Amino acid sequence: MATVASADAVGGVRGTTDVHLAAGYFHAYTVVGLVAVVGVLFVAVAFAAGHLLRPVVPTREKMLTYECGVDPVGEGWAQTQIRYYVYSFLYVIFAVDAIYLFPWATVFAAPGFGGTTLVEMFIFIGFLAVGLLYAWKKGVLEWT
Amino acid sequence: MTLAAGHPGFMSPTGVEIAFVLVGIATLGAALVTVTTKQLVHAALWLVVALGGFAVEYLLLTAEFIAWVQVLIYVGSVVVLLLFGLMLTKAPIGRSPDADSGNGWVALVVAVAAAATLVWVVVDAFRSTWVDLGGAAQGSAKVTGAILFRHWVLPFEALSVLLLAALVGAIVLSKRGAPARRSLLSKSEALPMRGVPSERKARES
Amino acid sequence: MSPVPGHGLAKGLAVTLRTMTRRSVTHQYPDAAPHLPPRSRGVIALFEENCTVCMLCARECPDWCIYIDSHKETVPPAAPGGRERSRNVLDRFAIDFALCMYCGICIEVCPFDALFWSPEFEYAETDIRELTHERDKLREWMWTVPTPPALDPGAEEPKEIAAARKTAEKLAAAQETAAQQTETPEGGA
Amino acid sequence: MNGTLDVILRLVAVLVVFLVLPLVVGQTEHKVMAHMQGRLGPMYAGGFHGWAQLVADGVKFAQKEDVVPEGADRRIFQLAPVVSLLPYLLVMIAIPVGPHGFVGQSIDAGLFFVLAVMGVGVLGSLMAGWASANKFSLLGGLRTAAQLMAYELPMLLAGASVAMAAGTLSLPGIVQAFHWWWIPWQIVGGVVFFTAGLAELQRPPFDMPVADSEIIFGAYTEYTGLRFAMFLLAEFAGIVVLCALTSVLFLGGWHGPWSGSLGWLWTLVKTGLLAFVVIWLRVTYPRLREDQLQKLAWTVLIPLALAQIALTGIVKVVTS
Repeated sequence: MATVASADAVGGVRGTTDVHLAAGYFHAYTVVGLVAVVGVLFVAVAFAAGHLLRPVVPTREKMLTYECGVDPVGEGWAQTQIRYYVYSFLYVIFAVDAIYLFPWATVFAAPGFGGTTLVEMFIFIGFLAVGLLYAWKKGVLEWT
Repeated sequence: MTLAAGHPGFMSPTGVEIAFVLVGIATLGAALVTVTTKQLVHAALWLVVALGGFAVEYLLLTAEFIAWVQVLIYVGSVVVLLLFGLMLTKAPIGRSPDADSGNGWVALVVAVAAAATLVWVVVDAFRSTWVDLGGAAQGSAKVTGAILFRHWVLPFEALSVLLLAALVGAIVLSKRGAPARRSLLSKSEALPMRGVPSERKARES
Repeated sequence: MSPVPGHGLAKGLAVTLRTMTRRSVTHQYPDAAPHLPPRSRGVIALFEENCTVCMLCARECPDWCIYIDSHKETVPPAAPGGRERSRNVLDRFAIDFALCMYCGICIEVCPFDALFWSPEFEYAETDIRELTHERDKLREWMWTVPTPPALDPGAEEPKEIAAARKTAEKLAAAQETAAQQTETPEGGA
Repeated sequence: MNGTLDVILRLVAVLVVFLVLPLVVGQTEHKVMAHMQGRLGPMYAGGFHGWAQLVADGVKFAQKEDVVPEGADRRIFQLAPVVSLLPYLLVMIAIPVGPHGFVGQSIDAGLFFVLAVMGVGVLGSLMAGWASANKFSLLGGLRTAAQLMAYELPMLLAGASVAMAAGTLSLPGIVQAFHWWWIPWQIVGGVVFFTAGLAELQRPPFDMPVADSEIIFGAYTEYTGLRFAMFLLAEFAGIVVLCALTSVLFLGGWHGPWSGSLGWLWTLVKTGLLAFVVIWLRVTYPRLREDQLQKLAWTVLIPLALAQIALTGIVKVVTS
């Protein structure tokens, strides 16, 4: 089902822009992959060289958790604001929203889309903006 | 993707296909470690590996846009959310023996059943569909956008309503017991870091 | 509140940018000697010839960082047939600058002008024990003590000079009157 | 064979840029910050105005002992700096420097690729914060995560606005489509993008995750030697990437007089100016409070970014 749809959608777009061939696509991402490999190699070489250069003299005091110079109190654990958690919910929801902007951004000004697509996206964003307003009014976005 | 007029053979060992299989095995391994490790945060980090493996698989299927969505949403925010939750609720360093609920076998059965169903559905739906690696890249943002805004506008709009509902739900759930906290906060200046004990006191009073 | 929102932010940026265009005030210390103000407190110097081992400095020191050892000596009588005098002789005078807090009380209380401020400040050591300066080292610092700064014009003259002047004047006046007295009887005769 | 050589050349170039430009920015920060505070900054290393200070620092870092605290989760602790460093290297390949394909590698979904990969770096700070078994590190890690969550979104939205204006996600494509009037048109988006980027890099005034006067050095408290140096390198590489991206997206990248032959210089100059602004802001403003930071993101930057998207969409549809 989706395959048929994609085939003719591509036909619609193909006329307006250049076609990116899969060969070029794979070449591009091979280079990206190679950069990652180079990065890992660089780090590995750096650590190997560091291993030759640096001293290794572990003492108990050195391995102690650092707490401003005094001996650590309690365990390596601190309780903190649960409040942060609301923001992370908000972010996940809005991020899902935001990614739809990108495919839309590439096509909405193309012939055959235009104003209608713009309105569609505005409705979409409008709903989310209502959500943001709701969060604002509920005082989620402020701590004080 | 094109309909398989000339069947490319089930396993023509081109580089992309070999890479696809290898990454798939690695991803499966990472996923298995994710569910079997006894260390909570390690599980979350293995999940990053598994999700990253998925992203690479999408890339190999020329679904460029979906691949980066995978990285942005799953690795960049869902896993961060997970880690965040783990850190807030005391995830110890080392094994947590009480993390096992003892329902391992039931979970295994459910997982296998779900996987079998999914695999069957996908195989059934795309039995004769092949990604054409020789032609145009099919998964770019432009193609995705064209399909989305030409054929799937209504689900797209419905999605916004769903997201709104999720947002409101999250806020309502997280605001439980908030009035007491707010009254305390209005009295004293909010410090950048307030320990939980003071809040607990506020809730009791 | 500022009239324009963001006014304060812009002002802050202007301040830092202006400071950047100005000459910095840093002195390149080890390369360029610092300009020390008069009466800088660097190290404490001992003019041991003046010390009488009265122990006032050691006793007044809040940190107890002055160590003095001495013994008594008998001095033969100045005039034949006179009484023998006993005198304190300094064996050790040390200041532990690891303890010293540079309050300067020792210098203030010394009744015989045996302790002085020197502006010398470069005496850091890698071993803390080296910071205890013994007598000969303290004596060496004496060479770095500057002459005291001139008094302000119109200032009251120092007490000792005033006292010395008064004695000198008195002496002069006495001599004069004595001279007159010797003169007058001659003239009358 | 020619193609292989070309690829190798590009890889080497990216690695060199990745290692040199952050050092230049770091040295500039030393000197600019010093002079803005009426000081001189480093003067000895290398002879002339301490130009080799960061090289000397690097030599020093390499000789330091690599201490892993007793309570730490050893492997994750050691892996964390790498996770936070590599995304920036990966991103650098997609940033166009000059016209006619002067780019590490043109990627069709470049903008989206860059934003997605940059978001991964935060995992490094989270891992470091958790694995150090240190209260302050944990707090720093949590703050890092909260900050990323607050500021990734305005960045995405502002980036989407530029993509709308250009009608493509490819970074070279966006620069190609640039006209001078985009600057006033996209200025709000640009400011939002740059501010959010600063927050994501944990640069002052948004440096609560490493606030040394509150939580020592946040997630990096326990790190020594080479691993600590990697976190620092990640920060400065982040500045380079952010400034280069901002200049490519909002300031026209290589556009300028004689852009045909001097395009790469324009990109560098714009990036350098923005890096100067990053340092300038650091010297000028005090650190925000954690709640002020969240409030700024959600109640100022996101609404502004949404307004920018609406403006871009309307202008684009009207003019096309």
